[in-house]
Amino acid sequence: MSRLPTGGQIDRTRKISFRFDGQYYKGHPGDTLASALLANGVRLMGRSFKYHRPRGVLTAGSEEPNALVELRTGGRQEPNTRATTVELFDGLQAHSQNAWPSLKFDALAINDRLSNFLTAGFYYKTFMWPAAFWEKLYEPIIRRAAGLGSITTKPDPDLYDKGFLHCDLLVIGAGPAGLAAALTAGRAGARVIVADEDFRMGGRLNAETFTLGAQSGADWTAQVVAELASLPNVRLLSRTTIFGAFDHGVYGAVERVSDHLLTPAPDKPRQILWRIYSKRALLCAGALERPIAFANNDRPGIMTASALRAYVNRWAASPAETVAVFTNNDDGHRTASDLLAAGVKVAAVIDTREDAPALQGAEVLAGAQVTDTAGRLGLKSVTVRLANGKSRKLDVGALGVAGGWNPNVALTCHQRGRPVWNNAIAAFVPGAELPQGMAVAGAAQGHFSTHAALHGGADSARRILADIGISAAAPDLPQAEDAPVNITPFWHVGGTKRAWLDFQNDVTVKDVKLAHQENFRSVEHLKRYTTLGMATDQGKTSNMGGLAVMAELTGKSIEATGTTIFRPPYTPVSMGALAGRSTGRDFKPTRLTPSHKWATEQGAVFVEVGMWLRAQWFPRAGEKTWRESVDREVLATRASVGVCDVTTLGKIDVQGRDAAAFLNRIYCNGFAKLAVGRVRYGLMLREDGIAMDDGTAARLAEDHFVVTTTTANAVPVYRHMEFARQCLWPDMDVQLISTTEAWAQFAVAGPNARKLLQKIVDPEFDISNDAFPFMACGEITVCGGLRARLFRISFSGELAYEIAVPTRYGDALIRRLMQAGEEFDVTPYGTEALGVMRIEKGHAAGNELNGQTTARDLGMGRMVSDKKDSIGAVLSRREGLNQPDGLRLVGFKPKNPKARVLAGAHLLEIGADMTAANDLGYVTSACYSPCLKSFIAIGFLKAGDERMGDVLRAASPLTGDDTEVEIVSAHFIDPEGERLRA
Amino acid sequence: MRYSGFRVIKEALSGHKGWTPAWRDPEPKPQYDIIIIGGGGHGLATAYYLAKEFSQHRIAVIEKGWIGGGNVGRNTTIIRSNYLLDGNEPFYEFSLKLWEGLEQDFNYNAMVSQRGILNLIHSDAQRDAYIRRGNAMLLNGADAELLSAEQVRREYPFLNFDDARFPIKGGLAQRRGGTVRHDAVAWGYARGADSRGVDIIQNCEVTGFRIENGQCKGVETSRGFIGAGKVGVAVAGNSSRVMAQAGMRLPIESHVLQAFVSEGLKPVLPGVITFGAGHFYCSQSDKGGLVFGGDIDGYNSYAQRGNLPVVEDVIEGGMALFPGLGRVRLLRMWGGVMDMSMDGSPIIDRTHIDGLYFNGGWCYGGFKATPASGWCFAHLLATDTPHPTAAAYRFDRFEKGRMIDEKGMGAQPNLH
Amino acid sequence: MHDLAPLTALAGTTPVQDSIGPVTITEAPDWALASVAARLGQEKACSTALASVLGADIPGVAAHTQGPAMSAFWTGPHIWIVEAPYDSHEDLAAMLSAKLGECASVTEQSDAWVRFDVTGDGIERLFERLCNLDLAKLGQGAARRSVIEHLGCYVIRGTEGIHVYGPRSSAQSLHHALTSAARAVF
Amino acid sequence: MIINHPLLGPCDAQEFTYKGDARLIDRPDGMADGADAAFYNYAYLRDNPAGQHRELWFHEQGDRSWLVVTRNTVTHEITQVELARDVARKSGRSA
Repeated sequence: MSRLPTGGQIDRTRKISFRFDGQYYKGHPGDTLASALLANGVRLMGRSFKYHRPRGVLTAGSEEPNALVELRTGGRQEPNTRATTVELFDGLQAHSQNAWPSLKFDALAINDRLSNFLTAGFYYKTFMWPAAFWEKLYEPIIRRAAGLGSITTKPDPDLYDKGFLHCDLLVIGAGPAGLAAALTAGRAGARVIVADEDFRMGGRLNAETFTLGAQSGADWTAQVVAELASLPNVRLLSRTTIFGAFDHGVYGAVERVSDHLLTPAPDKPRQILWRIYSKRALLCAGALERPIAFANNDRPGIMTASALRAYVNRWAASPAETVAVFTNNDDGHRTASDLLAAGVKVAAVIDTREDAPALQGAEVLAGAQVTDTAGRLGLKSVTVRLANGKSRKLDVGALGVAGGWNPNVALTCHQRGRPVWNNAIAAFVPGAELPQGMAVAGAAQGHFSTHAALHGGADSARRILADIGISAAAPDLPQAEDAPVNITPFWHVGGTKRAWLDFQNDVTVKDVKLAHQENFRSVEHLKRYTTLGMATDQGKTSNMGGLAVMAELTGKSIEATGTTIFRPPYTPVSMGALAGRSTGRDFKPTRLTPSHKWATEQGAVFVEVGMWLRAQWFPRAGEKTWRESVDREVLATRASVGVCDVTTLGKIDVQGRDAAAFLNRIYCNGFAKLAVGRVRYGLMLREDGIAMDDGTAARLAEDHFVVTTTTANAVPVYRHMEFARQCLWPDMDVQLISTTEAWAQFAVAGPNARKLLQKIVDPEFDISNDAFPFMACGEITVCGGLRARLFRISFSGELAYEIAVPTRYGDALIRRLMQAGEEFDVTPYGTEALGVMRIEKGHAAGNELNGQTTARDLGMGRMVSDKKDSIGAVLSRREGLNQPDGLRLVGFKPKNPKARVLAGAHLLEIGADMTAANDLGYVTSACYSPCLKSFIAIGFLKAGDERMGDVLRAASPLTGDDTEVEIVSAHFIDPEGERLRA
Repeated sequence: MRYSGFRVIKEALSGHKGWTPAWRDPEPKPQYDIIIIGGGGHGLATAYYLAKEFSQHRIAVIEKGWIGGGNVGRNTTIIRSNYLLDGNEPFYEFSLKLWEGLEQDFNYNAMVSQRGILNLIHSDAQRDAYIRRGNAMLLNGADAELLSAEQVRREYPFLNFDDARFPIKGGLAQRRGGTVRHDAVAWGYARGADSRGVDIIQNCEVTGFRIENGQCKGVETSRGFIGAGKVGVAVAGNSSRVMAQAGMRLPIESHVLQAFVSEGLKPVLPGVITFGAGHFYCSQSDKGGLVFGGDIDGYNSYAQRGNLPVVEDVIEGGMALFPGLGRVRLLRMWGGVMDMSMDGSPIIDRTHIDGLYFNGGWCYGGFKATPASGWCFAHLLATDTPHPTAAAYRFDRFEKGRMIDEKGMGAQPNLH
Repeated sequence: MHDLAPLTALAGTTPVQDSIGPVTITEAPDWALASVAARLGQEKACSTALASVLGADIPGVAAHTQGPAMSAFWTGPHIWIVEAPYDSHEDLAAMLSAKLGECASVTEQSDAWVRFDVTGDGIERLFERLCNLDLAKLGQGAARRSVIEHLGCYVIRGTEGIHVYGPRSSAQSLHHALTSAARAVF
Repeated sequence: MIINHPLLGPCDAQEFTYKGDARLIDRPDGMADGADAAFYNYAYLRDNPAGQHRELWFHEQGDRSWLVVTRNTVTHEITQVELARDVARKSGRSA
């Protein structure tokens, strides 16, 4: 048992039971999975990516590259979870990953034996013959061996949430610097957010033994946090990682609300993504200790000295009875003395410096280096080369490695700022180009002493708050250690054995040498060729070592060698949090039509049309296929009368003295002379001359139009018109507003449409053919006084109207229409029947207005007026859009009426080869026409207008369709338009 | 040096002492026959094919930073030839065929993996459009396959079929599509070109063109003037900046496209999938990371980084399609500069300046095009005639109204 | 008077109300709405006329003002939405356009929107999960447009609580967003 | 990104829809001579600068104003935001 008898910030009064690889263990509240395992004498926690080497913890934080586990089970199984950050909870289950059959015996550890063949980039040089073997043989093997943890493909059962926070000052990291800054700003009344990734604020103070004034670090922290919590203007976010610095002071944060629980409380999220809008931000993210590379430096039990110290000080867990420390700086000695104080035996401090200071209670081997280690599943001993060249073996179960500290500069570089080298601490510190509004303090700035952190935090807070007009007083800060940094950079011990730089990806010093030898010398080439720094720690524990080795090889300075780019997220973020609530059926909002409730009662089948749900057809008892229902709806409508909810079409209210002149520029055809009480079909072009959208404009008054758009283009068309209004013709008197949702609109179509409407339109309104002819419109009342709008327009080709009432009455109106229409066997029809009838009539819709077709292609070339300047007119005249053999909209009728013609089929001459060279056009829309008792289609054919009566193939090799079709007019039904004028 | 399994074993047994540089770092010569500006995938491929297929000599590739540092080093690695329009499909199919023989051709394992690409269908109109596209692919000699929802479910059982806002109604598959180890493409072409005598000059920034009476004589660089008979520009992400030095304004805007990779996972995704009702496409790398992306941020940018709204939009799409992703972690996100042309299709053409040639405007489709782009640009540079499959990629198509607009979005680059 | 029965935006005959923790979310169908946009060059005239109709100052940028019978909020440059009780003002648009005459374009908006009234302690904590508005700065009488779960909504700080206007056709999605966020918070 | 709206103050760029180069305000006269060339230039050619860029954003989820935003395309720093309607008038556009 390696739990120390006393100390640590754990609640010894309570025991927590958890499982790792099926084995039961006990820990305490305050433990992490890693500390609890170490306390239970477990050092082996994982396997490396490539060589499947046995691994234990390297760190005590979120930068952990080795101790990755699969946490939880079922839909909640979470791969690659760092044991060092998992807060222990009762019933926790974790499994080791990337090992088979077991963590202790992993078959793929064979890779370790073959390592000499599996050096950096070896795979680029082989596996090329025979070509077909790559997908079939080599790659499957590689893929199975690669990867880390696995996910279940079950849906994640937990909820995620999103939110938005605003502050004057965002403090990133709640160590001494962050807490001093928060205290300064909080007392000044600034709106402060303090975010820390740990579940206990305090940062390194939790892992150190030195005092602040008379208090322990933990006590001082508790006192400050308590004061901050009492301030209404301060928000404390623990378990919260600021993962990215985005433009203009926006930060991304993830709060792990429920990850320390077995399952989240009902309706409560697992995690929350916060988008934080800050005026200023102060980065107090501290620093990370880096390892030193030496032969077999990756064994379980070998970790950074600060991690070893943290496990002992914060968690009272020592990985072994006897340990040693390998260091190139004074901080390693602090680890040794802390361990001694905790009663852990320190075999020796191996210090690479000839002038290493002495240490009370432990032997210091000055000018010595660790040359090798032993212990396959856990460290047994280390071999040391002494200053005098002799070598000595130390039997230790753990080794703390102190290679110096790297300021945590990641967030300072998220907007492509580059860090600069600081010789005094032999590390990169934040550069001059910081994200807008960001400052840095404490260890993150390279100021490593607690004294410097406290004062740096407070002073920086005062300085940047002054920028935004908030004056803050300097807080009374406690006395704290102010030890100088004494380091003699030392990166790796020479030798022929493998010395690890990137632990997870198994990149060794040898690999960097090979990359250099093959001219992959730029840091980016080094990274990409060897995968150095591409592990889940994003190089936090590996990049510096790699750079240093490359610098040595090229003879350049480390600064000149440079770093790779730091990218968000700072630590990996779960996809669930980034998606928030927008999952499953809530992925996007749903828009319902006014008749939705009624249609549901009718048993309608619904279809997604953009965000809308529309009735697709209304099946009746006994109808076996959708075709039966749709054919019935079409025939009934054409025979008597049908009703369809067309509310989804965009409606834009256009008012103003210049409304007509405005529309005259928006539409390619003329609108200036449209009479009040009349409707006109309009075609809009994009400025590039391609058809954009079509619809109708109804003139309700001299200065008032109602414009309709297709369902899909309602938003873009409104945007387009606002652009024209505000940017192109700012002095036109035009006002625009969308009224799509305000009016429930129904198409009433069929020979009996007028008779039906006459039953509900109030008598004072004459809608006879003479008084209210085709393309008339007017404001009327129905059902005894309800205001309504009536448009005599037809998409179906029948005598038809569209009637609109305030949306809240839409449900009542459709019920009334059905009731009043009983005597005519009125039939509700859905989007399918609507589509069939518009194809029968040859009306263009979305499939024809596909953004690639011109007015001329659509057979409306003559509509483009050259008498006026309308949007798109000029560019529509370009030669490429006006070829004699250009595409034209035509109709297609199969020689065999029962033969299906498929939308998406291409047109070729009979007998022509199926090649692109023979491609004459394509079918855009097709359906079965119950009226013509034949399949029919429309589409675009080269010089189609000159090919009436010709017979071609409509071929769809994709689906195996190949139908002989006759080229006909697209207007299959009532080409003269007698019905709609009836 | 020729790479092979035997070579790897031999070197392993002799301490890897024999490996030589994959390419040299020569000093620039005063004069070349052909200079390619831009040591990205397209530039290196152009140089490689110029030397290998068009037996040109005295060729240099000039790169401002490190080779392969453009979009070939920063993309989602997908290859496919599932295009609709005649101007595009033959070119991308030519490219796919080159991918299929590439590794043997340049003796480098770029891990060309034809694991298939599947575009999901969520509406009838989308099916109609995909059928039209699939038929266009077949007519052009490519492969295409229309899948029913049930067939999709069999191949991707973990997608959201039962609780979806926009149900999956099928898919258009191209089995020959897939992914490639992107960096290796640059390195393979660089090594192949270098071994054929091409000078690859890194850390050499072009600062201007020397143009004398309508003729381009060479380039001014951070390492001095370098003369050339012909200069080919292939600088995706910098096209407007570089061509402005020749006094040209282009039908191009530069936008940022973000891409993402998750932590490594054991194999879960068999091929490449694209969501048809949101901005999300995804594949899984050989290392196990899910590599995915979505839509461009939508504003002009040279910053090579994006913002949160698009990150959230993309991952909302991912979760809507694949609800099991919730507990997977996003490891890294990055942004690349996309030279978005005004119709969404590229330009490979002469300029009005003799001896100055241009290759660009690849939007976010450049990676899959790398081999054919290199080949066709080499063809143009070597023969002064466009390669048949790239004949439509002309500058003047906008003036003449011969746009190649796959998406039908018109002259607004951020919509393509 | 006609005999057609209205439905609320949530397709009920009576408004839906949810009490979750300390907050209450109530569907509020009883409001008539009309947009008033000043005609070009008539901005002053329109403001004056509208003010007299309201019996209150016209709302400035991103503001809401309350008159004796009617209230209004700013939605854009020289554009406002006027609110009045539906029962007494079903013809609000017609009435306004009669009173404002040539100086304004008036459009009926009553049924373009669904309105939810959100009241109770801690609604700030609810709204920080819904939209990016800074609730601390959204004092009484503030009216801002924002995005709630992909939906463009007006968020108005009233005397008691917050009024949310969202697109009527998406009433159910908006209601779901409000209630599920409330359950997540409280 | 945050766009400092001239009327509403700082707004998240997510509320806006982007169109592109503010020169799109300067639409040529379709009835003038040489309109073809002018429109080709207007619709298709861009400076696409790496640096200061004047560009059009539509406050679609806000007050429906079109704005002209001056933004650095390398750093994303925004130095000026104007109502597009004012800019259009200043550049001589009327009815």
